[in-house]
Amino acid sequence: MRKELKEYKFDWMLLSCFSAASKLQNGTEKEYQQMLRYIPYFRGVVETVLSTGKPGQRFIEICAKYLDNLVNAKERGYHTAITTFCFSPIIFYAMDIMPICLEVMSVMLTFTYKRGSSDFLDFCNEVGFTETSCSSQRGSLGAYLAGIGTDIDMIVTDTPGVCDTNANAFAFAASYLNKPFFQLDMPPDLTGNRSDEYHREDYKALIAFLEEHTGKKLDLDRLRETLQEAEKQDAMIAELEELARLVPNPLPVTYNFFVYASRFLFAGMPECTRVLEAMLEVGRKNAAEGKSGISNGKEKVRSFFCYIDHYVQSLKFWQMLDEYGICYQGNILSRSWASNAPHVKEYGTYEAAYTLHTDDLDKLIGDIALLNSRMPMIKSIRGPYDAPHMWLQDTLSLAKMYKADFIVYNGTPGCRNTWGMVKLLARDTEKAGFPTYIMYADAFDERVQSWETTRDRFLEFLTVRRLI
Amino acid sequence: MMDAFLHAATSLENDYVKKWKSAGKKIIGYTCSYVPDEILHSVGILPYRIRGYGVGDTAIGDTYFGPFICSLPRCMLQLAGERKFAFLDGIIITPGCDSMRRLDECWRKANDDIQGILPKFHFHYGVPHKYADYTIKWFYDETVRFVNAVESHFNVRVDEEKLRNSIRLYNESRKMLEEFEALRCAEKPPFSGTEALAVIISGCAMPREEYNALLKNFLEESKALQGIKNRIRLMLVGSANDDIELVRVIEESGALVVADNLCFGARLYEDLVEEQGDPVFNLAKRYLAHNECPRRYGDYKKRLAILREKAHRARVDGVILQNIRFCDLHGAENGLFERDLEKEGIPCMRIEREYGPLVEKGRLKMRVDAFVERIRQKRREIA
Amino acid sequence: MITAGCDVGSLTAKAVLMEGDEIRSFEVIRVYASPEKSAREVMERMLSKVGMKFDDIECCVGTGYGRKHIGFVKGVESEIACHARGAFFMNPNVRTVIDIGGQDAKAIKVDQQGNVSRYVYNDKCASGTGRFLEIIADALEVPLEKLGELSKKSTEFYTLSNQCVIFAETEIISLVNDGKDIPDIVAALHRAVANRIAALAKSISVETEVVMTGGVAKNEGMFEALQQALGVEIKSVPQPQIMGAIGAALFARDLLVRT
Amino acid sequence: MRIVAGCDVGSLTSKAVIMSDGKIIASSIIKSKARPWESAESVMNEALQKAQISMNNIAFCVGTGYGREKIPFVNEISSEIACHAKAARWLIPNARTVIDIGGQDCKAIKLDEKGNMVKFITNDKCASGTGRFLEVMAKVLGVGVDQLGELSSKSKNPITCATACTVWAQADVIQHINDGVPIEDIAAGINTAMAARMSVLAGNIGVEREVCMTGGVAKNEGVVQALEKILGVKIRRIRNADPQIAGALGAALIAKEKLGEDK
Ligand SMILES: Nc1ncnc2c1ncn2[C@@H]1O[C@H](COP(=O)(O)OP(=O)(O)O)[C@@H](O)[C@H]1O
Ligand SMILES: Nc1ncnc2c1ncn2[C@@H]1O[C@H](COP(=O)(O)OP(=O)(O)O)[C@@H](O)[C@H]1O
Ligand code: SF4
Ligand code: SF4
Ligand code: SF4
Repeated sequence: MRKELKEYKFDWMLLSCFSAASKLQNGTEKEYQQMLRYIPYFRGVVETVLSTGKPGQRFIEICAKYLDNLVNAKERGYHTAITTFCFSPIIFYAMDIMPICLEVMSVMLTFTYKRGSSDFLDFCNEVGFTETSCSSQRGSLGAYLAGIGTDIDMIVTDTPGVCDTNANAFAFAASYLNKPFFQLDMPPDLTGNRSDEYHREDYKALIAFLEEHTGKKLDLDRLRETLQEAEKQDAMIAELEELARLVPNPLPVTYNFFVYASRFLFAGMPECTRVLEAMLEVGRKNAAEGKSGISNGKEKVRSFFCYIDHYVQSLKFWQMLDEYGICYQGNILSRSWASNAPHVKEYGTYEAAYTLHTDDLDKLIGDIALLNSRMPMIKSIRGPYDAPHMWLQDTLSLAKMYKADFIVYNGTPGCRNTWGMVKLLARDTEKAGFPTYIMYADAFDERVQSWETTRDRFLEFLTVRRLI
Repeated sequence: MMDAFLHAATSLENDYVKKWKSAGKKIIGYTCSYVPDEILHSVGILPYRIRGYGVGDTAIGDTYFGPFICSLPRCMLQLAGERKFAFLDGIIITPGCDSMRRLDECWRKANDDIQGILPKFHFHYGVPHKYADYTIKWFYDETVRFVNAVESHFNVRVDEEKLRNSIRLYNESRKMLEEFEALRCAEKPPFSGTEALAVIISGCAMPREEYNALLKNFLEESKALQGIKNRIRLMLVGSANDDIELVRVIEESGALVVADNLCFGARLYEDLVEEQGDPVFNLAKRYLAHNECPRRYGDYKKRLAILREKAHRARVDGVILQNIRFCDLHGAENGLFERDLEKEGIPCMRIEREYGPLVEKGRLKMRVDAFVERIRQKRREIA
Repeated sequence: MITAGCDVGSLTAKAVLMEGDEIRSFEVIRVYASPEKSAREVMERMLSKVGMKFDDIECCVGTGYGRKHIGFVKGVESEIACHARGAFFMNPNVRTVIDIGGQDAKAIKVDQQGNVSRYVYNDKCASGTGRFLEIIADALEVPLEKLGELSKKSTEFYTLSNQCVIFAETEIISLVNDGKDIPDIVAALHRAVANRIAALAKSISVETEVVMTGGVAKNEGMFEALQQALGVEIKSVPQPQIMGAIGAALFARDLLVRT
Repeated sequence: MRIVAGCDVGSLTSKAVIMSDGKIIASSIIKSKARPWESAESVMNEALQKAQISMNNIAFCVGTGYGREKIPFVNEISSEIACHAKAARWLIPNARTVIDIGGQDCKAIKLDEKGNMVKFITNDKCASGTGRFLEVMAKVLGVGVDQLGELSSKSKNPITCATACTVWAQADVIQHINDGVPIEDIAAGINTAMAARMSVLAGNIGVEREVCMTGGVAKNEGVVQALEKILGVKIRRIRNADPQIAGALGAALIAKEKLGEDK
């Protein structure tokens, strides 16, 4: 790895960028331009995000806040845990543990640096990790392996049974850094008594682990508070999802990202609520005026992503969607599985959802265990893709309900899990009438496929299939 | 005798399988060593480990799997598509790893295009990734579900007494294999690593009674042999391998593979099944506990200890850590093994390879040669 | 109505001149570093064959890798659409088009109206393209055009399985080193590429009739091998390499009619 | 003092080195021919001619490279890794890390203070980190491989090169050319991509000084400098011989040892 990278704490560098960006809106135009010059590459992202007004502003603020919490965690008496995006942070916040979500950190890296996370990606390989594993963890993990991030107390993941390459990254990190490790294991079936019980028992073991390594007992009242906030957020997300069903969709293309990133960072915390509030404000207003969320007001086609977004190159992917009037109807990872979510109601799939009973302390652990087992990816990628409540069913029902015109797959070459079945999925979705596009790009690493190629192939798909 | 083993190790529908079939008996294939053979044995079904051996190209495999998938399941699917597994009456897929678990869907969907390649009986065996009270319970329930599925599909009954007998038979086999292991790591092993692998693989491809008989003779004969000496002693670790040719190439460079920690290898037969108590529960416990492969996240230290112990017992001069491309589980763990074993002065060499026909013999050989040279140099240093 | 199609690919540039439904002239050349230059050159040579001038063309459409950089065209279309269009024009019964060009291979499904319904590109690995064949032909020191003929003389069956172009080159050289016969190696090479492309096509399921387009279709060895690998008959079309340019010329006709 | 020789038959190029009295008296590089024995004969003859001696004058000859088992005239063979390690010490006496980038593979070798091989690693599946990658790219750019280094030194704004695959990278490069990106920026991007891949291998074994680079790509300053930047260490330039012949040189040195004229 380049020497200069080792000279600063990498998360501190990210914090500097994001906190600079969060202060932009309050300055004069001149100050604004001045500031942007310090973050030349990041500029594209910042401008895209800030152009959405208050929601974007708040989003950048909470990113900065998150990074600030992370960088100063130790001083403020928090424990730290490396974890994954599909792990609900609620339990950590309720126990004064600062969750370090690797995938989100990797996204932030691709946003801020021209070379993105490539140096860290490569560093992982240098220390013996496989280059074929998923780039979403590997990006920021490299920095922690190199010892240039905040000190870590423990490593916790919930992807065993769902995604090897993800779980393996955490297991590797634990062995490499010699830190305590806990895995929540997911059985192949989502629903049914056996699975419910397994989820619950496993979650109890998690709590025991966290208590052991923090030396603190879980305070159920605090957990309840956090869950109450989460409940409120679920209701707001449900309203946003309801708005997205409208034609035209009143939400800008970036909102999906804001929703799930906020959840991954701050579920159950007021920070997340603030972003959701701001988005709802805009969404409701647009809806009342019958306005589309696309910048030029014209929604031409509606896309649904059956996997993840494309983060490299200053959010250019989203800018492109916006420019061509392609409305982004979200992806499989951005949906909430609370029982009040519109798609749960629409299709009556309550058994695959979770309900919070915050009035009953005895039920809290069971509820949060179930909530966690319904996190994105964890929920719909664990079993055979065509099993009930799994990938195919979710993709088709969401695409239908959100009136998508086509479906896009994007992931990382490291994603054995979805690459193992995406050809089959695409056959089925095509049969169901959705033109389906499989992208070969890496969501986090431009070196796999250049942005130019990604863009050209994507636009070619749209033209050839007569979507635009 | 070696011929019998070599034959079974280098063919899919071997003579034992043919004989079994022509007697009108059933065979069930499985992909991963978490499946308790004994249950099938007790109802007169031959358990058979599905392999990817002998594939030419992988056009069928590539049709369904995406491009970034381990070639082992792709080869298995290829063979299935070529009807090379037509003798199977059932298959069991476990979520061993992600590549392997997608064999379930890919095989089913390939069957839509190439009719009749999927046996009527197929079972998804949910194996947990950790060992705790509640995971054994899950695995036990899963095993009961499996017993029920076999019973109803094949119209048989899993009888407790018979199951106990099967467990005893397999334990006998395990004990013999322990002896075999001892011979293998002896100062002058009576057989090569290539032969050893053939012996081990045969166990997954023939009736246990015949296997035990062969093994017994083999052990006796081996004890009388001179033994091979003056070779660089290596241990082979990492991704699954059922190709004896790979070991042969390694041994051509003046090395002898005297130990392994492979899925098709020593890992298969370690640990006995308890013979007292509920046999199904005992099986669940043993099978979930014994298989130390990296899909058991967080148990790295345990596995390192196993390797270390084996390396000392077999007095190995070096360790080859190999993984199939896209096998992150073994690949990443190999990185850690290298770090930790080298620290203790055990030379290691990591390689990434493709499963399937050994086309990269030249490249592989070049590296093994260099590795052997490195070890020789070290020896000269010490001497 | 005189229209033209200009297909600037990764290795060759193709031009076709059509009058109504009739192909009046065509030309194929190797590309230069600049797509603009390749385009001009191929057009001029194609026109000079029939003694016509640029101005005689009422409308010209560009396609191929370099399409965005051709100055004189009135419109551009993707290669997928053009190959499908060209193949459908030549054979209206076509339902699957397999185009193997220099840089990539594609399988395209066409409906009864000639519209593209699904298509796929070759996977991330580049083996399975014309470039692959070229590199190997080079390593074997045989002319590209002779590959097909050579493979017919094969008597022994080998399997090549190395995915990577570059490493396959090494693998093939070591076969030569081992004294294996060139025709057998070439046949093995064709089978390897064909299998890869068959997997590609089958992943979107192959419907008959099947037509093969692109430069590689001129290699009979590949044509045969692909037929084998797909297990269905492939209908041949004359001049498969210019199919994209024909498609482009047809799109030019549409454009003219519309305006 | 008897004369020794080393012959390295690679799949793309073959090299021969003849030494006497600890000095290189002749060397030769040719493009490999279809049969390894032909390459060997031919490269050896060329070297012999330069030295104005005949095969009979050679007391011991060691063969290496992919074709090593098929060279008729050698007394012994050795792996390329051992040869490169040996040569590196001769070229740079304190070398502890050897980075060899040849036509179809690259290697990083770690040596102890006595020059023993402690650890090594070679690239595996993908060719995008090999000299062949650079050749393909140079061809696309319409320049010689030997110009890549100089070109990239002029670059102000190197491109990010998609490196997943040589052939795909080629497609990307063509696109950049078409888009009018200056070719020095492309060349710099290519060299940097190459260096980045190599640095991962080198990082794997842990880089220690002195670092020396062998193989044909060592002649590409662009890669060498990019690698220095990423690794953060100085790479010692080889001045006393052509780095490309290192394999054959190592073989000759081993031949000398075999004769017992060393140690
Ligand atoms: N006469 C020929 N015989 C055999 N193969 C040929 C012949 N001409 C071209 N090819 C093959 O066709 C490929 C070029 O195909 P083409 O469709 O022209 O590519 P592109 O459109 O990408 O430029 C070459 O790589 C080569 O493999
Ligand atoms: N004069 C040169 N300048 C820069 N690079 C060169 C030069 N000559 C050869 N190369 C590079 O060296 C590579 C060949 O290296 P070499 O060590 O001969 O390979 P091998 O031993 O595997 O045949 C070529 O692919 C090319 O990239
Ligand atoms: S290595 Fe593990 S997961 Fe893979 S087949 Fe063997 S037991 Fe199953
Ligand atoms: S070798 Fe690795 S990736 Fe392949 S099937 Fe086995 S565990 Fe899975
Ligand atoms: S293995 Fe070779 S052909 Fe395949 S992606 Fe890599 S460089 Fe390209």
